[in-house]
Amino acid sequence: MTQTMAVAKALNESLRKALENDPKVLIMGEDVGKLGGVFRITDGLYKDFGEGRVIDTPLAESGIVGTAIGLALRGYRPVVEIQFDGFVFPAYDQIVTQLAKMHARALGKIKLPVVIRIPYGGGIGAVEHHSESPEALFAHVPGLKVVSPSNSSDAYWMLQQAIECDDPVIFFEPKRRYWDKGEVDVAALPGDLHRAVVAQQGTDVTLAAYGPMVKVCLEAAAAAANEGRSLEVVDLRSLSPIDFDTIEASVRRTGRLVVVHEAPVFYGAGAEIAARITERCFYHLEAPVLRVGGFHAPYPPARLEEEYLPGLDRVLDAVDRALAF
Amino acid sequence: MTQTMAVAKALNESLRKALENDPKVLIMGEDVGKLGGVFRITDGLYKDFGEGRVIDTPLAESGIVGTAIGLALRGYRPVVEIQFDGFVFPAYDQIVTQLAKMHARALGKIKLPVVIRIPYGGGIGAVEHHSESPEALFAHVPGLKVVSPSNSSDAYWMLQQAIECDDPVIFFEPKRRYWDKGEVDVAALPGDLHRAVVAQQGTDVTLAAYGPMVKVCLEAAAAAANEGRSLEVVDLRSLSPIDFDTIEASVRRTGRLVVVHEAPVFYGAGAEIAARITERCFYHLEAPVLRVGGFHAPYPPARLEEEYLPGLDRVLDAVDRALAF
Amino acid sequence: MSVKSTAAGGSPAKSRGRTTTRGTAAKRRAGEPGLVQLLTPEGERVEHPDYAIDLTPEELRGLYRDMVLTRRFDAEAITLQRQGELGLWASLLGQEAAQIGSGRATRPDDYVFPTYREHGVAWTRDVDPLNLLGMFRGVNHGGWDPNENNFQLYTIVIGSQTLHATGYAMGVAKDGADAAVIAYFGDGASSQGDVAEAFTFAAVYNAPVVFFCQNNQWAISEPTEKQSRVPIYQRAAGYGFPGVRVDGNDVLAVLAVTRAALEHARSGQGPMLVEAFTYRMGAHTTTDDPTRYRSDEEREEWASKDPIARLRTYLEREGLADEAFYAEIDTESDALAKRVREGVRNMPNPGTMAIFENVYADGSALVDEERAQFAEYLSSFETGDVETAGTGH
Amino acid sequence: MSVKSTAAGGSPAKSRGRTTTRGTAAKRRAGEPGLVQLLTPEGERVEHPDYAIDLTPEELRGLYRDMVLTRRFDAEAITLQRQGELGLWASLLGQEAAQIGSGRATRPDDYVFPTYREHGVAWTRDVDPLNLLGMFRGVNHGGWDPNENNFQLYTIVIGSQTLHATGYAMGVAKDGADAAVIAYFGDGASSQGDVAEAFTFAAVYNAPVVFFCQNNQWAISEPTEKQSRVPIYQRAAGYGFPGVRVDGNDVLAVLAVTRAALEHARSGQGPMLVEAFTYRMGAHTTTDDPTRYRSDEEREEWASKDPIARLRTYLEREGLADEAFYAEIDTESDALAKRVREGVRNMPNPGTMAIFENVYADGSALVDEERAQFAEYLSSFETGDVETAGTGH
Ligand SMILES: Cc1ncc(C[n+]2csc(CCOP(=O)(O)OP(=O)(O)O)c2C)c(N)n1
Ligand SMILES: Cc1ncc(C[n+]2csc(CCOP(=O)(O)OP(=O)(O)O)c2C)c(N)n1
Ligand SMILES: [Mg+2]
Ligand SMILES: [Mg+2]
Repeated sequence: MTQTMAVAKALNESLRKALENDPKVLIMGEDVGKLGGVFRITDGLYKDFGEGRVIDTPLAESGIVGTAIGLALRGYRPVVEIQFDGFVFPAYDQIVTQLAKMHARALGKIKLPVVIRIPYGGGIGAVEHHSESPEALFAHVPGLKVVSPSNSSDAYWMLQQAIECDDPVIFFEPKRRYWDKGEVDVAALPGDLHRAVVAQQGTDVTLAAYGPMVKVCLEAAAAAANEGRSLEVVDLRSLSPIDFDTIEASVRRTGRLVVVHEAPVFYGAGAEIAARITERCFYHLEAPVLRVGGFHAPYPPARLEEEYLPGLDRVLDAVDRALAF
Repeated sequence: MTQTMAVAKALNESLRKALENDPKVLIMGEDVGKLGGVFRITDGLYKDFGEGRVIDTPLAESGIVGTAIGLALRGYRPVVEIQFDGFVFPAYDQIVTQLAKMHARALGKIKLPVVIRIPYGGGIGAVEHHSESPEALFAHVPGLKVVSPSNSSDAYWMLQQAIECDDPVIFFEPKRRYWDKGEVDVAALPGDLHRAVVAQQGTDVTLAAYGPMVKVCLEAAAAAANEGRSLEVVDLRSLSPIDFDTIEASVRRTGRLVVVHEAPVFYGAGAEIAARITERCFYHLEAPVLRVGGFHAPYPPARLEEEYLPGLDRVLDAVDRALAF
Repeated sequence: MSVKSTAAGGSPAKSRGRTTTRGTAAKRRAGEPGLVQLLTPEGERVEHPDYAIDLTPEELRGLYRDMVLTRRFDAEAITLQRQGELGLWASLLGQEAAQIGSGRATRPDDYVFPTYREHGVAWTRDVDPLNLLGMFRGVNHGGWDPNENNFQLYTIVIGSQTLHATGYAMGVAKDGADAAVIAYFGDGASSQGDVAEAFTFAAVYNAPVVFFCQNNQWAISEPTEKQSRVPIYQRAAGYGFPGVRVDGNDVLAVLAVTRAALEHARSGQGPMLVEAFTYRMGAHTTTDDPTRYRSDEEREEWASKDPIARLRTYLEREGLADEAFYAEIDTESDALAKRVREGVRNMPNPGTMAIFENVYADGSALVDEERAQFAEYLSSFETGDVETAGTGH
Repeated sequence: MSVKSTAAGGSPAKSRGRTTTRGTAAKRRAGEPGLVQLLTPEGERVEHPDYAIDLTPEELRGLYRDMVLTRRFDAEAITLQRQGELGLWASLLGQEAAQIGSGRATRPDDYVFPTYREHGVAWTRDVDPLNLLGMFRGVNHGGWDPNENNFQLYTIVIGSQTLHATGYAMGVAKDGADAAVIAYFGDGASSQGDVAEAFTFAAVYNAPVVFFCQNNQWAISEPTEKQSRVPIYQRAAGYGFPGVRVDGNDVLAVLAVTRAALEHARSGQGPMLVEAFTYRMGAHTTTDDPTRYRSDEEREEWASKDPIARLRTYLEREGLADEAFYAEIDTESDALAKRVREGVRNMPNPGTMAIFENVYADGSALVDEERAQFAEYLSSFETGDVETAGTGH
């Protein structure tokens, strides 16, 4: 049952399957209907499932999430698309004060199975607000689950699992990987949505990354291998909760950890991982956990993004520093 | 020139002085006028400066911050009050996508001297949304500065400095300390707004805290002293940027660090401090940086907040664990 | 004899009112264009061309009983707050007609999205009053099952529930259900972007939702002029659906108008906005001090429009209830107050570990880890250094 | 002149049904009430009872020139995008009259808050067209000084600039300045809560701001029916200020209406909403494919209402310009295109370290630290292991 497909196509097939499997699943967002979304993730779904299931909404993100909450209260399972990372903030209040908290407010008596899909990250040469990585701003919020696939198979399966989950899930899609192809076994039973996986085994240094940066880390591992260095790459997949056990197990083997993400380092996911892994592996770490990521500056204009985004060299530089410690 | 006043009064005097010193300073917010704010921080200012300077706004936080941006573009220096921590989120989009970025968008040609005052934290027995500590959600955002005073003197001076600053400053006020009295020298030249200070010297373990938790840490230090343990307390004062130099210097002396805040530990300020200090002090740390803070759960109902909030015992427990490592 | 609004024409209407006070009623309504009224402040029954109502004496007595019991419950809650049993209370004093009238207009299958002040509406939905007190006592954030009485949890973040209501109504329409949704909000809330977005979504999807604005003249210390320079009900037209202003202290008019609005929604005609013109007689909440921002005269003027007194005058004038009825309500009130008082006093505190409950429906390894660590921490006090325990964790 | 608003309250009976099927654009727009027009699509001059205009031939030619040059600039930008010189372009094709007419209505002291598509308005404010291209080329996020021409930076987050405009206008009023502010936004943007809040603030503070909505019928792939079921200009009445719909392809009408609206604001009468009914002739941006969601007929129908052709017909019919005039504009257009082309091609990339510039006005130790670390990292390539450099940092 293995098929080769791009990440975008895997997401599209995943949504299609969800719509087929459960009549309560709805797709909502700006331009998700006839247009199929600006990235075509919902391509063909409006045609096949109709405007009752695939809903073009007014241009109002708070309204989209707020009405999705209402639909969830009525028994639906809305899958919301936010057009770009930088446009989720008008919905932030509904997400943080309502979506995340309502289950607890009701002492568990109601459920909020809402998925919010957000294409995120840079590398596509876009204008302001179209290249950001705001995942930490959601992971810090109790009541939300935050995940990000890095490849087609995870795109396909993790989105299914997010939709099946009875909790709100913020689903970050690595937009510059939309066109990367990979194998998807549409019959394989998926693992836990929040489990990290070792994407590449190695012995000298562990690289932990998620979403778009996993590929960079795998490339870094390949480049390092040429220099005789063995890097282990952990694909975190989930940012809330984080599978610290898998990272810890890896770090206990390698003794060194570099966390890589596009989001600004300051108060980013790398900080949480560094803090917790240092606590768990204090006597196993040969060097402090190092972080490679975005700077404390607005995402730069497109002509600077190659310099801004963490790439092979910055990852390997951190590896060097970790090894030299 | 030293006077004894409560934190709330110090803030009130500070605003009064700012209104007197600079005709461009404006106060805006819900109920800040005739009522003087729900915490009376703006008490008397409407009467003395008029509705042209102290502005009761419609009940719309995005509108408050968005129009404050416009007023700043016109040359004013708005000081905005958000009524409670949990109500800042409708304004989050304006803060993150506009206020934080506009200076960079203009390549520095315009300035955004807007202060957003937010009473934050728990401990006052309030209902939902009135006890939260969302500071990490602002500190992660480049373009914003984030500070929090812990006592009357800092309340007085840091607010002045925030208003004089040409950048947007998110000013977190420790609401449960509003009624705590302290000395204010209204003639003393203030230090750097973003400098941390050693609030209590010690040798065995460093406690780093800010806002409402500084007092708890000072009490913990006093309690520990009775047991013959010498704790150093660093009052961070600024959360973006963070004065890592001061923390580092302390940790080089003590070899141990415990970071304390009310906000959830997961992705909180403690993570950033742990990561960076571990990197800076890898060979000086006798134990991993430990964190004491909120849980990954919505702020609980009032009857549970005493258990929820980090107190003396939880701080001392972490100190014990740091020393036992 | 016919008593008509001078502001509106229409067909002659039947009236149970009397001619003697006609001038007063007409004058009042002339001052407030478009204010729907069926019972004047003087307790006089008047007709409105668009909104008729015909209630049995029993129904009328029922509305009176609802209002009196709601007010008594509210008063008891204020007392309990003063006694330290509640941390806070948001009183509905003065808004009984707006809430009972609109709540009684709903059908069991309809769904209600309240703010934090709809104690009267909750009453009409058979929500146990004790449920409402949990969050004000600080033992939970609400905690009842909204689906039990189709009454959503209280929502504190101003305006946000109007979007939930709209989404819910979109679902009702999808299901083809014969039901409507009603979203409560305040005059202050009308300024929130969420409310405007709710109007937009409701109009675009023709959702069966009634937006019910209790304009109680104040948003804490801010008068309605700080939110709008025209009557709030007029906002609806700009979004393409009808708006109407009703005398919010007239339980009959509120009932009639809300019934019509819900029927409008249920019958596929889409949303409607009802502005109930009323007054918050008390403080915003028990922590508020209204003397700082409003005058005694204003309060007194509104006191003369009291919703309960008004209906009682009418009942008495028309001889629709006897002394036994009023006596029975007094007894009922006392019983209710007692039940509430005892219920609150016996309301258990949640256990410490409740902090970690219901964060997620499907669980989270992170919560599990923190729960386990905290449990271990707590148990350390039981075994060892108990001397520091109890001084706050 | 008088400024009228269209307010309607109403009862359920007056509710408006919702069209479930979309007819052609013509059918939908036929007989739109209240559309202000001074020049018909056929280039005929007509009068309007509320809006008069009397322009000299030179002024008329000036408007024509503005529109032609703006269109030429726009076309050149599209070409530059195709050639890879720009990363993206948002074309204003078809909206020239709405932008030139409204822009030319502003005075130097007025202040403009644009979206990302107001290239024509920028032209009327003497903003160097090259300034507009920086963000689309990806060398900056705007970067010009808004105070140089009282033309704020392009704003991408839909609707947010309407609040900045309102705040700015509040400041203008505070200063007692003889100026007004104009905020541009789209039909899609009308759904954003921020726009509603801007209406509320502007009304409550009586701020001198004109909300100028270019209803170009589409928000990317979504027709206006997905934003509102009534004409957008009607929204103003519900907030207590006048709204008017103008033929957005009629530069004379747009000029007249916007002038009146700005004067309304300047003279202390508060905000006003202008809805310019126009059409986005091209794609949403160069990455968009409008064939996926709209018909050729619709586009063709709007092509027949072209704002430039319309004015040219009028100029020709009235003999207000000679061949030399048109020839001169052609020359000017070519020169403009050449200047833009060369300017873009020579636009320098920012240096790497620009990443760290202008994050703060007063500096930040954090930025300093990261800048220093990155500089050190970069310099390591110069001194040592250069072989890995250049494969992306
Ligand atoms: C988003 C938000 N901002 C501020 C508050 C604080 N607050 C609570 S009630 C209130 C006034 C509400 O006024 P209104 O909508 O008229 O309702 P009323 O209290 O009069 O019933 C305010 C400002 C809040 N709860 N939510
Ligand atoms: C808050 C926000 N959400 C989504 C977007 C993505 N987006 C860019 S333009 C656009 C459509 C805007 O339509 P309209 O307001 O009619 O303006 P037009 O593009 O037609 O000029 C959308 C959805 C955005 N820029 N900002
Ligand atoms: Mg009110
Ligand atoms: Mg448009």
